[in-house]
Amino acid sequence: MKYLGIESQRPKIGVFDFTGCEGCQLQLANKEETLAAFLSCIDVVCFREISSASGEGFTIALVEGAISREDEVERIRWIREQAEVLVALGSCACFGGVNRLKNDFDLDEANREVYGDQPKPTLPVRAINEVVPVDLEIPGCPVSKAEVERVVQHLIWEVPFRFPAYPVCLECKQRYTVCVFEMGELCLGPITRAGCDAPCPAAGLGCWGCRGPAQETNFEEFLSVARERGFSEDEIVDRLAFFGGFRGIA
Amino acid sequence: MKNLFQPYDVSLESEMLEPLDFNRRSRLKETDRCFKAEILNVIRLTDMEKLFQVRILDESEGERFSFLPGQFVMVEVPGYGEIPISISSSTSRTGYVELCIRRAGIVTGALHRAKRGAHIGIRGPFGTHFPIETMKGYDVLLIAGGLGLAPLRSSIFAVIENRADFENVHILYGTKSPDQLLFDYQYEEWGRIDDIDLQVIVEEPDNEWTGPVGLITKLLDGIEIDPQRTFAIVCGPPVMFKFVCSRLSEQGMPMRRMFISLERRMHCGMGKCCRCNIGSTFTCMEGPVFDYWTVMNLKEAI
Amino acid sequence: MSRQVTVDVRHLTRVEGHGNILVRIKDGKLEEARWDVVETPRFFEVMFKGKDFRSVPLLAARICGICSISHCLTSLAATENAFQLVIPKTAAKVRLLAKHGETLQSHLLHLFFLAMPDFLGVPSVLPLLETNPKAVEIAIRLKGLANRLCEVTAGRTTHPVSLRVGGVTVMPCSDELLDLRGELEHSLDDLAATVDLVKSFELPEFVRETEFVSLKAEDGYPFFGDRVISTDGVECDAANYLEVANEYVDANNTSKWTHLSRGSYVVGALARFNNNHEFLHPEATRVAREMNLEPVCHNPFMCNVAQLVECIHCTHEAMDLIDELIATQPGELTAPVEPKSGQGVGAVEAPRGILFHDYEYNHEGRIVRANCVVPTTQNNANIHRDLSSLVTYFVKQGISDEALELKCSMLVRSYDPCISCSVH
Amino acid sequence: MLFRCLSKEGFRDLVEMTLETIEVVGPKEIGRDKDDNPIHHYLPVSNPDELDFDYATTEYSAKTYFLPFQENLSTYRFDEDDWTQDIRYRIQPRAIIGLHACDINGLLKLDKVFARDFFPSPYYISRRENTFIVGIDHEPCEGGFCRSLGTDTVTHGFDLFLTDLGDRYFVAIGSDRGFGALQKVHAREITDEDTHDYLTERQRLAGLFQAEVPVHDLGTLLDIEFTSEVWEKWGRKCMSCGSCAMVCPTCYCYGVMEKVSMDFERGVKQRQAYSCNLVDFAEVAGGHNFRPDSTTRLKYRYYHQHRGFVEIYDEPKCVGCNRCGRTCLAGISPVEVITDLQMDEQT
Ligand SMILES: Cc1cc2nc3c(=O)[nH]c(=O)nc-3n(C[C@H](O)[C@H](O)[C@H](O)COP(=O)(O)OP(=O)(O)OC[C@H]3O[C@@H](n4cnc5c(N)ncnc54)[C@H](O)[C@@H]3O)c2cc1C
Ligand code: SF4
Ligand code: SF4
Ligand code: SF4
Repeated sequence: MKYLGIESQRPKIGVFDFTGCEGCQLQLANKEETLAAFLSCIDVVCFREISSASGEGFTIALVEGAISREDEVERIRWIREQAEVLVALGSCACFGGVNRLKNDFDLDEANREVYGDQPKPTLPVRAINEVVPVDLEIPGCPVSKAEVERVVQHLIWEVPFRFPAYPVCLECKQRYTVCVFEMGELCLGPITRAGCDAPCPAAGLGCWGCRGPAQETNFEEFLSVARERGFSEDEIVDRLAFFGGFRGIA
Repeated sequence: MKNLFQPYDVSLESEMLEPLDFNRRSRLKETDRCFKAEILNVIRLTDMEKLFQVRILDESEGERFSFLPGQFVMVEVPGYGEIPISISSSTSRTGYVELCIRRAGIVTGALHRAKRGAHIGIRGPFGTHFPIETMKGYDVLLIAGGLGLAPLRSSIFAVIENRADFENVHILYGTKSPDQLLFDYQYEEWGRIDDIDLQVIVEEPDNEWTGPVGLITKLLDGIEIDPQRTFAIVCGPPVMFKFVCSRLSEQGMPMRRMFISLERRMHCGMGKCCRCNIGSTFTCMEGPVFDYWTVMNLKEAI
Repeated sequence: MSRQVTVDVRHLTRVEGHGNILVRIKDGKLEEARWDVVETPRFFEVMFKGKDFRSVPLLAARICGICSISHCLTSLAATENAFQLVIPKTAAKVRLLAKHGETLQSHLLHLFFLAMPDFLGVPSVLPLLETNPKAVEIAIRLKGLANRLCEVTAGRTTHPVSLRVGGVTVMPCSDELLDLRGELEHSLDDLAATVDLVKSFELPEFVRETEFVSLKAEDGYPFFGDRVISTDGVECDAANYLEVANEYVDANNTSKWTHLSRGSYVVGALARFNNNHEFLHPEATRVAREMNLEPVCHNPFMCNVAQLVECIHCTHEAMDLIDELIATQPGELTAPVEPKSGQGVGAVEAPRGILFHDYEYNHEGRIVRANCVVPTTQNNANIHRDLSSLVTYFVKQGISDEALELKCSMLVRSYDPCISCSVH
Repeated sequence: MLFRCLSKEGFRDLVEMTLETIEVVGPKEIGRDKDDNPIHHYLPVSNPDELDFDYATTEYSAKTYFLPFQENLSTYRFDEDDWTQDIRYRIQPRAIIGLHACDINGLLKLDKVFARDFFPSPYYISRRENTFIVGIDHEPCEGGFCRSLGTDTVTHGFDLFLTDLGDRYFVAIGSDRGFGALQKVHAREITDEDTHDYLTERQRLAGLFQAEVPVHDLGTLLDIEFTSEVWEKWGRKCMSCGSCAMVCPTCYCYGVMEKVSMDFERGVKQRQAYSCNLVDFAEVAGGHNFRPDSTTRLKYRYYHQHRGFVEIYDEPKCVGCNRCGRTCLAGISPVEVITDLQMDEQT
């Protein structure tokens, strides 16, 4: 493609997975209406889940999942060395995701409970950026393919992309969702970064904060809003810890 | 019922309930349509700034396009975005306009990558201008700091090209370091014009720099000002114009004779998006050129 | 014959998760044929502890990104059983519709993206964009429709948002349902084309007798259920799932292994077909016959065909469900929820086979103990055992080394393993 | 202004006839909150029975039918290094039936910005001209302070305006379109009795107002109270979520974004509703933010409503519907903020 007199390149992309559900990778094959165009803009050299081609020389690495075993530490270091741009894909990669809940338990005991007398190697869960430097984080559980597309476009053509600075509430309003607080549900929307188009409140679920905090959060006020409406401390704390995005804030 | 609810087509502008005057009517279609323009030349000024010479492709539109010093256009790179940029060229120059653009983000980045011949869009001109006509017959101080030379340059041309209309003319320009000086190839020309005092100062000189060193206010020390007979245009970052203007007003210059150009975020240029509000004043409509008194009264301006 | 072969596949591609194949033949004798799951363990059963019943289905969904709807539904069933809840009829229908959406999405992903490249001799679906654009278009259309079905019924394709303890929160609007109905009807042509495509695949003629386990059909082809049956004659309540699965830990595997009447058993599309074929939609039965899929089929590669047959079944059943949903007044969508202490087991036929969740709650509605038995966990031992027979069978036929590696990989892929899920 | 009297059946006919030709939008109950209060939205209806005129207020104003949250300003087609711009602002006609006076007043304020100001917006005008508006009188809603702002009544900006007289509607006609529509359903001339009943009803409604906020002089007050503690108090609570601006009938701030299709064959320039309470509202390249904290941002929202707008258009940019107060989770309502400011001035 040529624009403004500049010829653009197809970047070589590698997709890798660590501890997680592989749901974010799956999103890459979703959004069928633009899938063909998406694939024609990039050169997928390495994507174990859908391809046996084991090309090397990727410049952009999309990495899904958290780090929770020694071999994963080595593998992510290797990827970091190869990649010019390392993109953390999804809440597990960005914050540790639900996997982080494991860190609340004693790992030996956990191992005993699941594997009895044949424990398996495991480490406390870490986000990618706790192991190697990350260039870009696309949060979400799962990531929104539309957002991934825009990030990829940004990487190829430097077209505008910014994560919304504002919280989920704005997107709720823009899709005419009745605030779930009105329905007696707890919601992390007022402090969570928008960009997902607020599917959870729209389904009456309330936001669980999978995208982590908005650019600026008024955490104090959020707490008092939640308390005023009768949500217990436990419930609020559980909710904040669910995806691991509010570490250091909550 | 059917004939009651015929779709009403604004672009046909026939049966408007309240007839619009001609001006507005013609604007109706123009406001969001940009003039397609070609980048004729790209001139590298510094590492961060480039000068773009841009020509509106449609000839008759190009001929009708006119502006006043200090006004800006919305420059659009389709697919990338639209940004406000002051016009840097002379108002008497027809055929093309010059835009001096610093690489600051997405759209400016795309412009900096763009090659000669690329097509971009421009809308405008928008905003208020420096009152060059009123300044005729007076002494003129043209002061710029850093990128402030971009919005000031058009006024410099207006003064130079009509030198006889003005009394004493001082052009003062300062930047951080010599490699940030814009339009350095033009100082020679401007300085040679009879009876124009051009002085350039930098804060951090390099080995080759032989000129004065310091803040721009230092240049003011060497200049005799008759406060009652002088107009000043000051362009630059807020700290700079604040210092310069308060210095000048201490010397007795009326605040309404000092003009500055403000910069805010803008998304429309037409007084709609509210992004450029200073307090509740629209920079794009009531500015970007303000006199110093107005600025002092704008809460939140400095 | 003194043939030396080593097949060593680290991190098998085009499957979900990380697994290795290792085959060693020394002096023409099979020394070892292993299927090892090396996925990082995640300890979901531990993470469930202390979680409030409202967050449990959300956590459960995160066990697997491909079958998140099944995990969510199983989790809901377990909780609802523990709380002794009966969900409203409409909610059950919406859930089943979501389930069909997922089955379609998952099976189609497997057939087109994971399995098809092997049969067309390419490393992935990507080159097919140029060489077989028709097939890719069909794949994209069908999968897109399946995803939309999930979105409309569960709020989202991956990690559903509108399924909740007691029922569902959103009734899909009838306009959307009608649209989907039309598109499903339309998609039958694409499915017919897919049948032709799959018919052209050369499925290896390999057979190894084993036991097939699935839920038992009560009033239709089973997706939810309370009873488990097997081709070896086992029949029991799903609540006694521990006696079915008999999980044990293998030293080389982070996934557990299972056995029932024999050393290993199989769950999934083929098992469902073998046990419940008479409940299939007539159109699906016709296609099964056309494709030579006969119960009880012991060729693991025929799982691909069974999946396609199920796609046809689900498409027809989804259309009927939509008709029912549109014809009846929605009424209540959720039953009032009252947390209770107690235990509950949920069993659902996930795309890859029976999925059990078993929770014990305290009176606050927080989990005290959780256990999940996942389809791929149940298949792993069988895959492992299949490998030995497969290698022996093909080596006897004098297969080349590369072809053997491919056959081994294809065998594993035909089970459509969901590995991270099996190492939850 | 012309008036007519329309029977309830006549009104039904009117709605039904309208439905035959164009989309009809009106107040509709979409559910109940946790305390079992009905929640209303302006939504398309398919028959007159779905219109629920017995509503206090809607969660969202009707603004979004004129300034949608997202709107394409222009589209681009890219072709071999060149592009073409395409602008469309034709829309299908629509009727909105059952707007309260405050919402129509809100539209009149938007008219000033988007239809009558120096750069009129063809997108807005197109929507406005293509919308048939039927207003209706109602009892004041709880917390609304429209009377203080003089927006509880409206004299133009609609096609028809109804006042319910029990068995019939007293109809004010605001346009030839409205007149034509009434002719089709045989509305009759008004009688003295109609007028009498109408005036009595108006008087009754006017007597029902409770919330009262002194807003005259607010402009000066705001200037004086520029550094007031009150801003700190409420600003600290603001969660910078922008909900208030989304539901407000008069807030219109926006951002413009461009997006390109995945194959870079098409682009679109989009207007997206924004709010001056959002953190990056006034952030410029290089990261400088002219309004870095929520206190400043909240303050300037009030400045725009009650001072800036007054300077330009001689009236405040607020109709007193209190939608912003109701939607704000932090409980920031204009009544309280303004009262606080007034108290602050007195002490
Ligand atoms: C009246 C006026 C005249 C200007 N004249 C010049 C000039 O002559 N030369 C020059 O180099 N720069 C000028 N600027 C600044 C220039 O507009 C910004 O540098 C430019 O908008 C940055 O855009 P970007 O897309 O590269 O940056 P990004 O940070 O990617 O900006 C994204 C968006 O934010 C908005 N934005 C960001 N920064 C600004 C800003 N400072 N002002 C307004 N909107 C902004 C724009 O809408 C832009 O599209 C002027 C600004 C104003 C208001
Ligand atoms: S539902 Fe949540 S995200 Fe939406 S408006 Fe309410 S608090 Fe904000
Ligand atoms: S609403 Fe919240 S939990 Fe749901 S997708 Fe958005 S950020 Fe994640
Ligand atoms: S009360 Fe609030 S929502 Fe209503 S018009 Fe005024 S500022 Fe807007």
